[in-house]
Amino acid sequence: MTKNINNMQRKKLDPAVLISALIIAAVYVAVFVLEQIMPPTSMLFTVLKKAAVYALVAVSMNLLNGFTGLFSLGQAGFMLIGAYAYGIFTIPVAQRAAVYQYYNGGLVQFSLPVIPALVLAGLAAAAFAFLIGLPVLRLKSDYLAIATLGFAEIVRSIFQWDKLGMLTNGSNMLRLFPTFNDFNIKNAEGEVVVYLSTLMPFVIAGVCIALIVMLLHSSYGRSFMAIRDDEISAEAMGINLAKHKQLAFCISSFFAGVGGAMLAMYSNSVQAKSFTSAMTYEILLIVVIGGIGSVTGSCISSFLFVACSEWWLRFLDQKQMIGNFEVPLLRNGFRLVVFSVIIMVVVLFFRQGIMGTKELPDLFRKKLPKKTGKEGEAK
Amino acid sequence: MIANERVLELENMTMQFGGVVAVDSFSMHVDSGEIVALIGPNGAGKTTAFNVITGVYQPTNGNVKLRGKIIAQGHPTGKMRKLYAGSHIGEYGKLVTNTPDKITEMGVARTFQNIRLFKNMTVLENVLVAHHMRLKSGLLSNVLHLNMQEERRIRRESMDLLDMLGLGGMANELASSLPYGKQRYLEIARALATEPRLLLLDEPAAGMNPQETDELSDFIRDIKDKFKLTIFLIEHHMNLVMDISDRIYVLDFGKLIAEGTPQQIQDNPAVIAAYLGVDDE
Amino acid sequence: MFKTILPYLLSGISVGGQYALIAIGYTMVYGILRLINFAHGDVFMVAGILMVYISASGLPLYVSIPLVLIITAGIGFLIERVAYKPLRSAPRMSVMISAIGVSYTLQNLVLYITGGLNQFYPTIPFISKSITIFGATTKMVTVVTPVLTLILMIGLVLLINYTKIGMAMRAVSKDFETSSLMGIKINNVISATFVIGSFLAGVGSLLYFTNYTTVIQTSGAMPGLKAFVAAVFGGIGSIPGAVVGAFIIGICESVIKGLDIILFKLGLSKQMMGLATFSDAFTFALLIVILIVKPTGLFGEKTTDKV
Amino acid sequence: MKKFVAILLAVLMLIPTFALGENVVKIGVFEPASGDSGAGGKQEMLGMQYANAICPTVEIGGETYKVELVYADNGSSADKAPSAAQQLVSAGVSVVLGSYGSGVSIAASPIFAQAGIPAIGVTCTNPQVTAGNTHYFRICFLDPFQGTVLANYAFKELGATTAYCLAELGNDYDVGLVHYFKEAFTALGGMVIDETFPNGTSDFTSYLTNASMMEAGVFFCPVSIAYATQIVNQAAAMNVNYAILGSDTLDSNKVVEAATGTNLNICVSTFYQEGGNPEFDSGFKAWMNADAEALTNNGGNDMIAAVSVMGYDAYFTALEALKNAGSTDPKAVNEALWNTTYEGVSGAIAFENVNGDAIRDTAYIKSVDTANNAWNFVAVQGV
Repeated sequence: MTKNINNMQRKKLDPAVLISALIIAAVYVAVFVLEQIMPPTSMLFTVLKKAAVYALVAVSMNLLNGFTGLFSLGQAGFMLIGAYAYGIFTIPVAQRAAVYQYYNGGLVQFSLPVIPALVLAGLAAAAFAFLIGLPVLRLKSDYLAIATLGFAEIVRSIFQWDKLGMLTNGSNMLRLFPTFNDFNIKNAEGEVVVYLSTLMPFVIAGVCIALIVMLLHSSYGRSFMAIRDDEISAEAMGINLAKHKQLAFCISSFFAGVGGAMLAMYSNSVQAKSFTSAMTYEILLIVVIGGIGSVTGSCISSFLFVACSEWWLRFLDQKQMIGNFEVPLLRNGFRLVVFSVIIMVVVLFFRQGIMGTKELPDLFRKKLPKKTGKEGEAK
Repeated sequence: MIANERVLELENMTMQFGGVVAVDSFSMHVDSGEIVALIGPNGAGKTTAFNVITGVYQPTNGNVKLRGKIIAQGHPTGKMRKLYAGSHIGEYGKLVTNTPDKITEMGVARTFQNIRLFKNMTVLENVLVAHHMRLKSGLLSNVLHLNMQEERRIRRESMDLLDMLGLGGMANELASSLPYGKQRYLEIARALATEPRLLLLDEPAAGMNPQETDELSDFIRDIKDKFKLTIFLIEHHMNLVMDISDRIYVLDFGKLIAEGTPQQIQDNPAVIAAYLGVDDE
Repeated sequence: MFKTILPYLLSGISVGGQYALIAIGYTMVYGILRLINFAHGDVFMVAGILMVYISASGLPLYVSIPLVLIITAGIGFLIERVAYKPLRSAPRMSVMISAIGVSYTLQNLVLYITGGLNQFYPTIPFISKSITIFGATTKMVTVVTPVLTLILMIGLVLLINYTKIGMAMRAVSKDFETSSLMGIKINNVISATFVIGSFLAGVGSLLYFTNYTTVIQTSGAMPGLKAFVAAVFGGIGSIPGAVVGAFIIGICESVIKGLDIILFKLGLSKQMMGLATFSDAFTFALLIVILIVKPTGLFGEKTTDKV
Repeated sequence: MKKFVAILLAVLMLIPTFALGENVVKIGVFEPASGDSGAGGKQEMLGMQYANAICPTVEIGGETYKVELVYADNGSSADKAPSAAQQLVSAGVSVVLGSYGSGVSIAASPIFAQAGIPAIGVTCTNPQVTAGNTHYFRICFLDPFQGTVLANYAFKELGATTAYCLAELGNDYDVGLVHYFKEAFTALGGMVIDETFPNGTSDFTSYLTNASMMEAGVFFCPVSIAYATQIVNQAAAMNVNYAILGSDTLDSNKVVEAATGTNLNICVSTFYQEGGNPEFDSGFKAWMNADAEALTNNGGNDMIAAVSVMGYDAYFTALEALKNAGSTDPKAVNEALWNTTYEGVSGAIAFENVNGDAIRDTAYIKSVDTANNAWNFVAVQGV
């Protein structure tokens, strides 16, 4: 990745980057084409949509944990804020009475279009991140982790508080806001002409991830990595630690917020209850499996993770018969056991994950910069 | 450059950790264009002094002045206030403190005794990081890569610097893959890239053989002239110290025991005693 | 006033004592490995599940209780050997991720074994009885818990201060490398720490689940987190600190749940504010405050009791 | 080895052929098998499984179809619900039954709507499940009804003037029911204190103390079984002097077990009272007793949970709809459902024509017989 910048500088165009760009373009085309020809009820699209959302959230977590060396476990909290911000401001006015049935239609009586609402979701999460970052970012590694984890729990309680029901609908879910399906283009009869419900999450997540990659390749990205590698030394290079940590934290939270809003679109409803620390752990495991410090790795592992947990390994949860032979062990919950074992194996024996710190273009280069065996150490 | 400007000055600087007094009422100064060395046995408080100067520690008592301006001031608290009552400078409660990045911005750069490079970044990136604080473009233009001109400029400057230090061919290697001696040079390159006027070198010759040490002497003089630097260094290699220093301060158990020209120091009985007594080099 | 608050204090002390037994495990492990053992809360939960299954097999209590404690201690030992020991030289983040992985694995295993259904904890006759103190009726375990916790704490402090293994623990927590150079068998010390920590979590689970009678795979997560907060609150590495922290957190939590009512009863508020909603959140708010104001916790500076 | 592989392959290839030889209609079972509502979900599934066991085929358009139940575990959680629903959709089910718990049903509803598959809510009582859509039906009563029934019962029969309500934070079902209970109870002139507890709570003693402090006559806790048993257990230890009132979720043998041998007064509202249909009761018990796994899923004994009865009725309602539709096409089934009626074990089932809710005006109230580890029938209660 680092070599990539230098080469761009000197030779204008690096073939490896070109190949990578083509691969990414091909994925997008494939998604578009598949969506037009396959039945929309296929499990494939559910997986693709969720994976696109998780990819964005995982990359945003990687920005913090992998590239800036700040071990934060507050991701679910920021997703929750984003999801609520999106839900609160996009429910059509006509539907508000139904959603806020116990709160007289709620406080907000207008609704925003999808894209501005997504940006707002990010901004809301970033604003919370700014506030919480002021005190907690001074903490080191595991203390930061536990403080952000605690923060996520606090946020969850606050959003469910009955007294804020006019805004958050209390314990009840927000729903009836625009979802991915509303991206489909329909004709006058209401039939879908062009399916975009899978492509759009890809586009939104893609734009966000591209922005993160560009950030990482800028001077700010280098400063983040410097902080990760050696805080004291980075400070001696004139990098304002507080400011840059805060910046990374807010940017990461911004994208987590957008990701949360997209998760709301994916799941058709928002409920604070589901944004638990278990969700953060899941995302963290995605980052680890993909490789801490690799954007490509996070994307690939999101797809694998979601596909395995929602689709490919589902059969492990049900009794399977081969002829008259009942396969032993298979019953509800076995999938998760298999999953945990895979994760432990990765954590213990393949600490580099799928990609280590390599990125897509690195795969097409003959000579790679020698990397040390260590991943980004959280100090 | 104004002749004899007082670039750095410590006034009664004391640094205490709990009950341990690491540096005890140390006063010294470095004038512009000088090469000044700080020597003393291990544990004498030399690196602590560097850390106070660069803002890593807040001094317990005393002042740190940069070009006449106080950049750090110690305010003993509690019991210590009584202890330092006689030597305290300045008003209680008027805290002067600067984070290390601010001090770097003021033109003080340093290297570290135990090399602290950004291990997972390339040689070039290590130097580029040092340019970050002086960037004119903001976050947005950086993210959207609208500042290509500036980016190109700092890349060019960084490459020039690396070429000058003989690291140009390794620009795209990972910093951690460099041989030890080269890593020391890269640390200096990185420090130079912050555009300092005062350079603090913490044992630059540690781990070098006599030949490399000689080369380093020349190199230090070289960069001093080329970048119009003032240099303050900690070193154990007496040959190097005696060779390049204009003046020398000697610390022992946190206390200043001698100062003067290399010749004066070499003849000073207190220094000899300190070194003979505890020297382990 | 006293009558109003007493029932909340009683339940707070009881919960606090149970948190304390878990918190000791956190604080000991952190003292030595500088690792937040995220799986510790799940070890506690597994101890509960073991008790359910072992007593369902018909063994009498005087066999099943020791058996549960021994197996739990063994699980602690195994977790350390399998998931943490191979990562001894790895960055701290890797070890913490491994801990999260272990937690995930234990929860999923229990989910699989129990089918995701709540398991009902067997009744331990002596401590399940109802008793009345100052007019408040509660289970015997409420009274037994703090007493047992204090006895175990004192025992542990003696162990750490006056035995060879205790001395080794103190040495390792002070300086990992030097102690290994001094010939201390680091791995044995670490194993001993995990065994003791898990054993105490096992005892905690006996008391906790006697009070709150169902066990499910997520039962350990919240008590685990709260016990960790208690350990930080008391000053991580300090055993008495963890115990005091746990009692404070237990009592606070219990009082928060009744705060609306207490305020109302005492005439301090006219209206219900739904403050009980924040019984969990409060613990974490307390954590963030303590980390910012006094990161070393209440007893953090006293290094003599560190392990 | 080669032979073995060959046989295996042959067997594998035969399976689809068998399947092809038969007409199969798939009914989706959208229920929680894990999580807080796992126990309830499993009991509800038992009813469907029993129904499927005694009536495994259906006549549709003159042909006999084998009914296959397709399961998807929604994990009692709204964020797992959409993919579980999607799983049923991609399996090609004609109609969906479920779920136990309203939140998951609401979350999955758009997935079924998009695929054009009708769903029959079995015991999800929150109005939002069916409101404003034409594909979600339901065979049970609704929360406004249940809340009012319980409030009336608490005020008039139990003589309570102060009610303490406890709901799980973030649970649509609990919070919704408490809302309606509060509305009705205050309308009657009573006072209500309502509080919530966070997910995963196990210490309820403070809440129970709160109720005592406020001198409540009734402690209303329409929570999941897992919490309910703990509340009962701790209330018994504290020797509380108020009645504990629950909704259909508390109608579980686990609650009875927890209360047995204590002197608590526990009342719940529910859909069915054991003994209401002896023929069904004995058949169902015999079926459960013959299957160890079923017995485990029912919580270890053969006491009949009302949700199982509802599951049973839902299955037959679905079959009626399939017959009426004369096709396995989900859209046709959806159309047919509006006019489907069925004389179920829990009462007559018919749908009103706006939201597709069951037309029901009675609920059963029963209380725990703490001496005999059983339920006592108390009353049939209307609004």
